[in-house]
Amino acid sequence: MVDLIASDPWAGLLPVQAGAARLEAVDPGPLALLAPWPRAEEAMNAALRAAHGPGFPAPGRIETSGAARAIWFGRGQALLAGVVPDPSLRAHGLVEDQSDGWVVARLTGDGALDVLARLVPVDLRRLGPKGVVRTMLGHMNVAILGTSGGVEILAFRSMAGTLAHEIADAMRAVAGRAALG
Amino acid sequence: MGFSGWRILREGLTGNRGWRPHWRDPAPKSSYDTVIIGGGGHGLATAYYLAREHGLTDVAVLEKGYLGGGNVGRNTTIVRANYNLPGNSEFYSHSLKLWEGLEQDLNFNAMMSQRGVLNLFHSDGQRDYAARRGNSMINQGDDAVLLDREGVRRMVPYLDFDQGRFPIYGGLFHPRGGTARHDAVAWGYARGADRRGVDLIQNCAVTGIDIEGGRVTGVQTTRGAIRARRVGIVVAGRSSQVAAMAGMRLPIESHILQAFVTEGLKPVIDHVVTFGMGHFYISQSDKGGLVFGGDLDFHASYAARGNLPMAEHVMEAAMTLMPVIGKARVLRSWGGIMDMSPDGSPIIDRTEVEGLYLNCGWCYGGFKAVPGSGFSFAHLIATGRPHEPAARFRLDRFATGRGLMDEEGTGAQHNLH
Amino acid sequence: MRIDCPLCGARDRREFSVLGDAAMAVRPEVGADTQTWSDWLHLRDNTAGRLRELWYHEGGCAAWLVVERDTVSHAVHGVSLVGASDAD
Amino acid sequence: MRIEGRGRVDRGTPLRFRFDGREMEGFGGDTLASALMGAGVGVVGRSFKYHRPRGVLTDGSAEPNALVTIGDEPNIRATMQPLFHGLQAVSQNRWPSLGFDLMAVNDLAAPFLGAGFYYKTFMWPQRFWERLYEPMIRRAAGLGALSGKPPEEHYETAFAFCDLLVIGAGPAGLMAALTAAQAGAEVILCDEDAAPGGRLLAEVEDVGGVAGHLWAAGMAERLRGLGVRVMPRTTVTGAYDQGTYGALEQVVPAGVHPGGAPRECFWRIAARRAVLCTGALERPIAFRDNDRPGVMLAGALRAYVNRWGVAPGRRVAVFGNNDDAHRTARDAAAAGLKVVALVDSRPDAVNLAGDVPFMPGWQVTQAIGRGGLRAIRLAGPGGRGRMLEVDGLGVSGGWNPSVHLTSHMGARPVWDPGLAAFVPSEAAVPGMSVAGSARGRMGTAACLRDGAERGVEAAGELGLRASMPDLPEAGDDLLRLRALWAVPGKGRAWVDFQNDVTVKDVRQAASEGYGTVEHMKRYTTQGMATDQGKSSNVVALALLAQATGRDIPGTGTTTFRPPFVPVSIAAMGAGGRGKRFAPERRTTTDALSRAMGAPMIEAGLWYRSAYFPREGETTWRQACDREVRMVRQTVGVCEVSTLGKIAVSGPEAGRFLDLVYTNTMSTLAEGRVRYGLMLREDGHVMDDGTVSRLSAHDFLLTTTTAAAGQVMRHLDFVQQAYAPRMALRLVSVTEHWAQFAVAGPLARGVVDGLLDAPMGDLPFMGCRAVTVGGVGARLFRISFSGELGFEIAVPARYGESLFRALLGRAEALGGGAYGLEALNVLRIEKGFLTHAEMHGRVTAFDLGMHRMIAPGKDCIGKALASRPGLVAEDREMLVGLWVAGDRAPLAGAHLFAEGASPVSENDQGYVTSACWSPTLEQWLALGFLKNGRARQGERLRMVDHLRRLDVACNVAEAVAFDPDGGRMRG
Repeated sequence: MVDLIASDPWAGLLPVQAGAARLEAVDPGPLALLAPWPRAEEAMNAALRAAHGPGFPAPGRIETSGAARAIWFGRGQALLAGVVPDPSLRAHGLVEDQSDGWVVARLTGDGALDVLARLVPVDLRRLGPKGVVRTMLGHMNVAILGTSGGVEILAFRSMAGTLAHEIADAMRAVAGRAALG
Repeated sequence: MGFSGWRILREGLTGNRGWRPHWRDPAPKSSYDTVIIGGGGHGLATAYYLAREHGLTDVAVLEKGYLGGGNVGRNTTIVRANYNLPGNSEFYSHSLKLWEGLEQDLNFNAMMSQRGVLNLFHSDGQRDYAARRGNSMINQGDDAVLLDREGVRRMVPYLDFDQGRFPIYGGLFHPRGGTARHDAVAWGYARGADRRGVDLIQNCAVTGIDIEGGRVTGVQTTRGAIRARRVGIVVAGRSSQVAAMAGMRLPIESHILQAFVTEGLKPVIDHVVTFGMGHFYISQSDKGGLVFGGDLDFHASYAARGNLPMAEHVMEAAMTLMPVIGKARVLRSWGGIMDMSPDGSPIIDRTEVEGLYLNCGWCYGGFKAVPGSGFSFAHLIATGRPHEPAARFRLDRFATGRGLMDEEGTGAQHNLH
Repeated sequence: MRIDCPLCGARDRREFSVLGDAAMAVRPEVGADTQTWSDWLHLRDNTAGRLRELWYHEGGCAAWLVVERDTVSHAVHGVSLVGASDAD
Repeated sequence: MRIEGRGRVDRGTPLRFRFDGREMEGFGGDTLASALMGAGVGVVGRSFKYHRPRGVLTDGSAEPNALVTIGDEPNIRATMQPLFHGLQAVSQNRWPSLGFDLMAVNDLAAPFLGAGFYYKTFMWPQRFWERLYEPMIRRAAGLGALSGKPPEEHYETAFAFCDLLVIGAGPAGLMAALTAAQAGAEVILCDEDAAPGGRLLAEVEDVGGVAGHLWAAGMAERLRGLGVRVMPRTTVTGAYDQGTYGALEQVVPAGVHPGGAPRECFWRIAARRAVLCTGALERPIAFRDNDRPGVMLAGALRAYVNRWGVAPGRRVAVFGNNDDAHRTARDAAAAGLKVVALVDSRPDAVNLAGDVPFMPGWQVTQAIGRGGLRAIRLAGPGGRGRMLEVDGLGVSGGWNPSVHLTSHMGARPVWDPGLAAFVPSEAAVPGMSVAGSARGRMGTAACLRDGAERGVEAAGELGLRASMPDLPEAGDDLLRLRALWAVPGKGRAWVDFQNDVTVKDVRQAASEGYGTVEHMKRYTTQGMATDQGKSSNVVALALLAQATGRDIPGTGTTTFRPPFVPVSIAAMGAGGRGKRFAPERRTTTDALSRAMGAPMIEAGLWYRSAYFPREGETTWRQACDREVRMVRQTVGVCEVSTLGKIAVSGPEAGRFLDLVYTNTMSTLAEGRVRYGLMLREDGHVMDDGTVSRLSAHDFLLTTTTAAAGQVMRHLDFVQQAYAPRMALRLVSVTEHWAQFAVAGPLARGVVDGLLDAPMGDLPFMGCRAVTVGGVGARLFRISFSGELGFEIAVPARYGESLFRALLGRAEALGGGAYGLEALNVLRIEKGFLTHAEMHGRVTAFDLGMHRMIAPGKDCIGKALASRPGLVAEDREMLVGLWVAGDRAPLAGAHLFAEGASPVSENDQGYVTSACWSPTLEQWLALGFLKNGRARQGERLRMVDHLRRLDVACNVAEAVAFDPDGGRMRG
């Protein structure tokens, strides 16, 4: 039997430290997209609670219970992170494995918001630890999750290199400004 | 009054007191044989050719603002005949020929400058389509040269051949393409039409189109009713509103297209250069400003102003393609209202109302079309028959599906161009 | 320009793409004649004023929106989700 | 000239700098303009057309004359450039030197170079325009030159958000910010200057009992303490829809290397409310030779004296039509300058300047001194004349409120006859109010009050309760004035300094019929220079009104478009530098493929391997031919992850797919795959791909790489708009799965050996879930090569590992990796389509696929695909083309009947794809030919003018190899 070896999407690009900001890779565990069928929203919500704890999140919110995070991910969609989705969910909507579709990077430090202000057209200052926005970083579609002490940025796996590059660039510029005094 | 170097000399020596208005400012008469609604480039050219080619001088051009105040005064001044599809191909070919003799014809220097238009391509697929287009141009009797990467480098060495996101594979060069001084084109046609007896009436908005028994009989205006046997509508940016006065709905959406000019700089860009991986085109004016533009803002608009995302996108294209202009500063931006047709190609046609003619849908390509459009529209109005190079610009092509001209291949329906 | 997405809040123009007149949200009856289809796809009121349009929050939540917007002033007078009563 | 004991520059910090190579000294706090003035430099630039020597006119961003090159940056306004040690500035638009400019000969020819002269000449002989006249004009035109190199510094764009944006940190702006911030609003306060205070920086005037500039600095500190984001050196450049503003921040000055920091940042500020507090700009009065170096705006002269302690000379005069000019005379005298005269055109004016020679009812008629002002000529009541020796003259024709941003959204300002200026119209920009002298409230106290009131109002609109703060005590001078635009007399009087537009030019434009303001501007180029008419627009409009016998409001208004100050392309386009224009998408085997030597080519945003060269191969063709033969004879492996993959799931998924595909998908059996065609609503082909039914409720769609985004947007639309009640949802899974084609007669062995359990009898167009090394995977038996083919998909993290395993097995059987070039040849041999053929203008009919439009159901595009023009016999249809001989066919060539000349009227079609077929040992092509299906076997002429190809070819079926498909089914 062949032994498949997982490769690292960041391939040595992370971590990056510049000035007061730090960007590092995060392993989010399993990721699955949940999208209840029309009129099955309540049933999905109930099934999600029963199987994993968190309810189906309201727009912009993250519901957490134990290892499971249900992250609002767009119109009628949530990303279930941290647990493998229970088969019972499939009775109420689309459930698709996205574990390898998204990469996650964590940006922390005092300059983090300044760095993101160079790249993201959304005001992230009030993004609390239960908040998520779907937006763009440069020209990439991303999700940005509030965490304590920083944010987590989800982007397409194929764009991991560009993501790391764009953020690192902005980190260096913010650090450069700080150095001007 | 003829213009010439001698004339300038004489006036200069006598205190420049002999200059006279380039056109009269007549009050509208109560009746004309033909009324052209719209005193932009196309309308003025139509009037000029009605008089010059067909001897029709009982003509009024009605302009709600000032002459040449529409898109002919707010564009990136590019002139070219580099189309692929039948219909566009013969029309723009004809228009370019008219451009080439325009100044002498009009006795007005519109500064037509055939500095060449270079369309870059960035993949094998783009090269194949550029070749197909270039061959269409030569089939049509126009000129085209296919350049490889090194050929492009020799012509425009200042491009970023190494660091840009999309490598330059080569380019399709159209030597006879170029630029012209946009306002001067409108003024030259206005002066030429006026000198042949056409009444150019400014500050005269059309408020209604009179139709009796399926036949046009005149127009209502803010300066009174005007009877006319024939009426031509050529009002890019307001086509739907004017056509609605005749009970017509058009296959037109109005969109905003932005353009930009930098501060004056010593010569740096000699050609018109276009980027194949993003809508971006640039040239340098004789005054030294870099004149450039990009794609539509994409939302319908009648406000002659754009928004930042598209402006930034255009600047980003500049920075990836030719970062050497990074320290040039944008001085002014403006927006034109484009008549967008479903397939991206224009309409010059009769309407269901006898005597009422329609010229619209030039999308973002109207400037280079000015001479050809005026010539063909005048022919249609004067003879009642389509002019051969514009015979495919039919209004019914969307209903029949015949002769759609979707040059970009993005779809013969709205919002895809 | 900013559009107030019902799910995401006010967002910059750059996150959206646009499909034009909201007439496109309702297709003609199956079996309607070609002229009806052609008129639906091609002819537009092209209103200079308030227009209902289809926008897509492509760089955000992927919702299709009906935006009532003034094409002269660019003022936005209302935003709703396409097919809202059923999809969310 | 420096004035001892005056100015607020830091005399303890001398700074050495160079101008045109000459070393000079200035002080900390100087601008380049003030330092040059301090060093006694009068001529700092040349005008655009006549190359007249020019000095500094203003003290701000509206400067039309003092433009210099610093480092690699042309057209830097010396009035805005902070001085630093080692600064090197070079003058522009002169040759060979600033003092002696050969192009100044233009000035002598001025009678022949008036408004619009070039429209009337340079036409004969015709060819001379491009060969002689135009190149000459182009060389003479332009201001500074670009360096020819990309910027070395970093540039950036950024976003900011606030409740209230206050634009301008003068008295009004400071008070607006204070009021709103105290009420709890989040405030951003921008100012183009490095220091807050606006006009207070230029005045000797107390506010709240302290010097105005100190009061402003204290206020800025207080505001920071309240959480206000104070952004110095940041000019708001444009007002856009829904409270979006553009702003340019100069992070470091031109000529200073910023290290890791950006040189400039272009901000996009989203503000719920804004208050415009941009003050007012002074305007000149036109009189003969009013452009002489040493003639400057009176307010600017005052600023140079008060703020920087410099002056153009020791003997100065002031000429104005308003009270504010008197302040300049007063301050100049107080600074110890010899004020020769305060000339006020109003006969009834009262001297407010104290002990200076006062000349009410007089006018300056001429400035004398080509290289620097030496004297002025004056005319007074009763025809009296005088001449005064001066080396500096301050001129004030009044003040124009800086209404620029209020017209960015189309509103036009309104004429205020009392001010003889335009003031903003009400609600010009939604959400933005205007305070202070920007709306004609001219005195300091009035500005303080107005700013506070607008701040209270804005806070109220934000839902906050604000109250009026205590207003600091300040002077409140009224701006009394009587309009004076141009002093009558002979000679040329300048209106637009940089573009050399004179009073005569404006009048000539009017006499030639260019009487509307837009015509006049375009005909004379007034207002088109780098200052965009900031100092000239109102004067020109007034002169035009006089010339055409109309009043000013009846003549027109001045409008302004963004940007307020020029913005570098590098700043606004920072997001596109280098590779940042578009994200790069890398497949799971990207690094490995590069390591194997594969050249990578762009496919949309993706990179794909072109071919995998082996030793001894020197051309891409050798590698490609080998890879094609390998697939036909043994087995090849190719990553195909870039194709779009969309999961559609739900009880009604099949019904939904019936709507989006031409053919029926709801009848597809579980475990089976079907080819599908998607149309746009206009009846043309959007894309093709496969549909796999993984289970009763679960379908997986593939799209082409090129159309993946478009298809996803389309499906989202169809689902949300046309099928909101259907029980299904869809999501892109492109990124999750890495997918590989394994093709060739030996493909089964390669795949089977990797599966944890053998696939058994997976039929052609079958699919199933499998495991590889315990990892869940998907196996499809589909073929884009025409060979026995499989595609196997694993979660992306295992992509590279699976590729290695597949290659290992394939190579053991004589196979290996193949790239995009071979993939393309394989599919051309089979007549399979890519977007070379599905180029947006083709129909299913053109492709011979019209029978795939299922008759019994509706689908997107079906109705309009039946339009007569879309199914006409004379349409260009897909055909194969076989070329005899050794000339390669070329995609892009056109087709003609044999013997017909290759011109448009004879055009029969064109070639879309072409290749050498190593399988058939034959040049092959695909193309579209009029009525092509009926012309099998016909001999045609294939012509490519561009590349000098003219060969014969035969029309054939599109499928050249294995037409029955036995190999892929077998």
